[in-house]
Amino acid sequence: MITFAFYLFAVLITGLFLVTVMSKNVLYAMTSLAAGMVLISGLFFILGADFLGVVQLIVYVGAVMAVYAFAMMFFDLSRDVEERHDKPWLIFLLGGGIALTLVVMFAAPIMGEAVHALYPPVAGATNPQAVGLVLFTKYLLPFEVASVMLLVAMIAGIILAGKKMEISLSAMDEDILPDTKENA
Amino acid sequence: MENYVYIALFAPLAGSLFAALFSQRPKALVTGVVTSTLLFISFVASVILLNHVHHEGAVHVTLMDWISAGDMSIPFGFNIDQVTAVMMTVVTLVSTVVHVYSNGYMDHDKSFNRFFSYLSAFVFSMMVLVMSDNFLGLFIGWEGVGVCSWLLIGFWYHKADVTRDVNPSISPSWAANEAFIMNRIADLGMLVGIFLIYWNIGSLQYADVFAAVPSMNHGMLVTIGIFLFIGAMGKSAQFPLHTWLADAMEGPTPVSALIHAATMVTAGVYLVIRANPLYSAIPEVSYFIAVLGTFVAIFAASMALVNRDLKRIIAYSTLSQLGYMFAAAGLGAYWVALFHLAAHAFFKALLFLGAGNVMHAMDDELDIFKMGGLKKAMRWTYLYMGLASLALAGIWPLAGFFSKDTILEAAFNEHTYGIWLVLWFTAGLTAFYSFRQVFLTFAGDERYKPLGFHPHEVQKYVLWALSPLAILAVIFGWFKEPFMEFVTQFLPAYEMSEHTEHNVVILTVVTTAIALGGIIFAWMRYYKGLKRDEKVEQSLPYRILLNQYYIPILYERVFSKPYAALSKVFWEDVDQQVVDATVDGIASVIQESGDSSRKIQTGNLSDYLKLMSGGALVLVALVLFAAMQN
Amino acid sequence: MMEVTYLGVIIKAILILAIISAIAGFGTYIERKVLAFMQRRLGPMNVGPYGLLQIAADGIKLFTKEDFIPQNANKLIFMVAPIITAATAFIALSAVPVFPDFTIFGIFVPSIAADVNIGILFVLGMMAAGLYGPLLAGMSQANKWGLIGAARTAAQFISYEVVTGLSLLAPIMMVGSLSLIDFNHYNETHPWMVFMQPLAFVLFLIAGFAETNRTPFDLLENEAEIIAGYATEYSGMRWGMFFIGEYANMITVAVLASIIFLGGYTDLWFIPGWLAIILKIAFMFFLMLWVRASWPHVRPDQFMWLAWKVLMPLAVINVVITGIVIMV
Amino acid sequence: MITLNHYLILSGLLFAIGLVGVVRRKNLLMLFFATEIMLNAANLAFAATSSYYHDLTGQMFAFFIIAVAASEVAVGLGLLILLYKKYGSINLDDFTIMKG
Repeated sequence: MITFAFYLFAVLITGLFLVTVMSKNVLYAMTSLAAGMVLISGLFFILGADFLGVVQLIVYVGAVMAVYAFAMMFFDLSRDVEERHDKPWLIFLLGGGIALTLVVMFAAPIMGEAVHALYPPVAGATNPQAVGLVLFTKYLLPFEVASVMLLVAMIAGIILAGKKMEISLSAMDEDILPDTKENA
Repeated sequence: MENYVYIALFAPLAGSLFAALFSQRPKALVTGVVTSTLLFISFVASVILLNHVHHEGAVHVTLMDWISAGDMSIPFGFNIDQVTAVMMTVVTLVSTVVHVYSNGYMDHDKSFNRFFSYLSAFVFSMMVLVMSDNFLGLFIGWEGVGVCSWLLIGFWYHKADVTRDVNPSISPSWAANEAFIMNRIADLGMLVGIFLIYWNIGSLQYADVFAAVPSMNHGMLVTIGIFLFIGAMGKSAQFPLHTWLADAMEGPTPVSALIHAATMVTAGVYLVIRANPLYSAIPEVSYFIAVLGTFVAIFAASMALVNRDLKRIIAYSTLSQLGYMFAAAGLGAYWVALFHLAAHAFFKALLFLGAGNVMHAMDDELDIFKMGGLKKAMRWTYLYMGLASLALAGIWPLAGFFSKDTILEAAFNEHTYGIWLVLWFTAGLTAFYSFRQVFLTFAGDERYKPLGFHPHEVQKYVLWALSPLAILAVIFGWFKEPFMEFVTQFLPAYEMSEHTEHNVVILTVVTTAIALGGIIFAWMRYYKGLKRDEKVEQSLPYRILLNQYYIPILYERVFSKPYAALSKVFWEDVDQQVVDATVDGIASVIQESGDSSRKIQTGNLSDYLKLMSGGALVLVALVLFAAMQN
Repeated sequence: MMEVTYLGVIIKAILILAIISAIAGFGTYIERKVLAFMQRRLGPMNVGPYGLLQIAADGIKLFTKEDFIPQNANKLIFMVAPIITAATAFIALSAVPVFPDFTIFGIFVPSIAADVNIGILFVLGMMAAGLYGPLLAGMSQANKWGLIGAARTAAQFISYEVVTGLSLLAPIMMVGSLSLIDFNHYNETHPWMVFMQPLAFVLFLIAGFAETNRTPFDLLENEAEIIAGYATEYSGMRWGMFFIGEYANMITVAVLASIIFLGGYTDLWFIPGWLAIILKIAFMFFLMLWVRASWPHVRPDQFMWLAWKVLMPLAVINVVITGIVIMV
Repeated sequence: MITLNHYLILSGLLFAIGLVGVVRRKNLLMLFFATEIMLNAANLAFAATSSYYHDLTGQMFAFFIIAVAASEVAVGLGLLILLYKKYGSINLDDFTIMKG
């Protein structure tokens, strides 16, 4: 059952991501990427990382990709993306080469006998509880740093994209609207 | 006791740093007073330590860990044994006198403060040299005194270069460089010696090294002994590295007195004395040292016979006396060498400082042919220099008599009659040139008058400051027995054989006779006044001696000029043609490759990303390759 | 505790699918009726008794209507989008325990189809994924109104997801679990969450309206401004699927509110649990219609202002206070 | 039986796909998509390792990667919008002012 699910997901994810990478249509690319991410969260559930799966769903699928979609509306992307490629074979040589080496590397038996768990899950705790225990003890500092980073990024995003946001265009009469061309 | 060690060591350093604060300021008497006072404190501490060592034995302190790298561990430690205590006392005593003297002598110099800074720094280095308990500390002090010597010889660096006819050493800065370079050559030998010691023994502590000597390969011991002695040869100006010492007289006279007579130049002798277990184990090298010392003794004395330069005569005399010390040390009479070292320090410093007084009176004129009859104007200086010269000549009951006589006895005792004979003859020469100088300077007709000099005696306190040296020059010899007992607690005792004891009276009489003969000959020749003999002065031996056996010219012809020519060749043919061309070539290759590789900088992120992923591919492939190797 | 079998899970899944689909259809009828009564009208009356067969008539109409795809539209995405809405809505429901465990024909049917131990987050995540339906629909149909609707979808969902999550955080902290079953058990021994976290309840309710695209926050398809928003070009069953999804989401929110805040399916006085939860869900559903009848639309900028400057700070303050109280 | 290697190989393949996208794409938005694929591939590898070695560290790293991705989107898209406002394009071939 799990084997079947893994292969199903693997094939689907690979296909979807290939569409993302190869498609000329931004909408296809975005849709397939979002779908692939949902399926990856499925893999996380299979792996028992429930919390990670949900975070993947909420943050990646629900927020990150939605922001991408929102940003897409700023650009004229209804047409196909035209990209000039000088040496298409080079790209696939590189990608294929790396894929090949990685696969060979991972397909070889892993010398991982000596690996032991640094933070094994607490017995009897559910995944979110175990994650919380580790996250708020050992990884508290990185966690706080990450939160500060997110705050900074949020402010940066607002400042970068949202200049002149204090002017509410919908609350104004049309003839006193500022000349947006000039301000842009 | 530890505190006294630190006081003795660091008081000069404190003085030096204090004076250095004022180095760019106009003369401030406070620097001279403070450094002199600190030196005196150091002297007192040294005397206390001497007393302590005499009663309680050696003191050993470790200030801190200095070098700890791998197996190598060299503490910054000091060992005050009998030899060190003697050296410390001598050094600090002479230094104190010289400091006080310099207050008067450098009175009008605009770099007064800088001078005291250097002088005290020298004393600090010298203290490190003698107090260190390992070869590396000794080497640091060794280099420190070298640097200070360089600074002080070239103290009047602003003096212009002149030709060798006018001044044999051309200029102070030239002389300073000469001294420094010659010492570098010798120090290389010393460094090799130290490396060999560490390589073979694995430690540089004196105690460990000398403990290991008996178990070592004889050939290696000889090699180490020779290399260490090369260092000693440079510092103590032994042939053939002797030319710098006479030229070093370009420095201020207190410097000559302190560094180039009493202390630094004896560092080579100190090294040989310090390494006596090593040299005792290699008699052939010791014998070579003795022979070389003997040769230098007569070689330098011969040059002093004809020289007209007041300070150079004393410098050659110093050289000659260093030869005596090496002869004693080479013959195994280490305590005798040390005894002569100390006695020599007192009377030679006195002699130099007296010469400084004369120079002062004569407006820095050094040609003794232009002096004469100064005894009227400079009674006390005449007394001091006469005493010092008597001591140097070895007349009973002054210090030189005891020390030099003992060396001659030792030479006789070892059945090295050749050495004895040469040293004996040199004693006569010494007496002659010393009194030739004294008489030409102080007695006879007043030749300076037509030249317009108005000599005058120096300040009273300077004369008082010299009195300890004068007293010691007279009485130091009387302490021969206690001194021997004291230092032979550490150094090997040297017993005269019965045969020598039997002949000691004869030896003494013979030695005194030739010394007196030299004095009488000088008195006859020069007491009345200067009578120049053209025929003698034109004769070949005289000219050879006057030109220092043409060695400086030889060095210049054989080493300096070919070296300069070689340097020119290297500059024009190698440096410009090869090195510069290579560098320019590299630059142009880089520029051209930059020009051609500039095309990579398309400004297009996509191209960069392609390059990056190419690199990633290579890295991953490398990892895979490395993994497959396992 | 009986063993959970695949059969039981399948029965539960079929039950959910069937009942919710039916309710979704029935919901439209109720909505029209309720709104009509509130506006002093009768609503559908002609087909069947009290217009009850109107549902069937609408269904037949939806199924038979031409499936119209605009020429410049991105056909694949255009066709997939409604399915996403419906599918995510039902997937979300799979992790929601609607009824207590029961046994039918000797087969144990669990209260929940997929008892993931992070139930609430899973539901929120699937509802978040649900935004792709309107979003892709609006972007694929080559219609300006659709694009505006899609833009509003992205903005609205992302903003109100934050409020939803933060408002639920306080109850989660109190219960100490993410499982909805645990929430239900918590209610058995404690007073209803709504009395302890009234602010969270209000916030969740408001955010729930936004997430289910209900008036007064139905900016995605605000007929008065942008025709029908993301659904402008849709017709037939594809249009219907959006509505099934929307009603399913409404039920999900109602169930969540009932379980988290209103005591869930625990027995209430004399009322058995299964009936109590149905009553609660029905009340919540009615509340949504009630609000629709009572409140006007808000302007988009007011809407965003509300989320980021009022609701989110309130939610954060609520979380902080809850945390302090729990610690003390 | 699905082993860790299966996941790692899948992750490697996804990473390679992302890399192809990164190299191939000239449209900046598409480039961002490709980087997200690579990040996801890394996340998958982390989660799989974490799961098979019973060690939560891998999941921690995955969380932080997700946080980084979220930050990256906020800042990156802000910059992208500015860029588009200024040049009217988000095609990499149009930005070659740093040409050497």
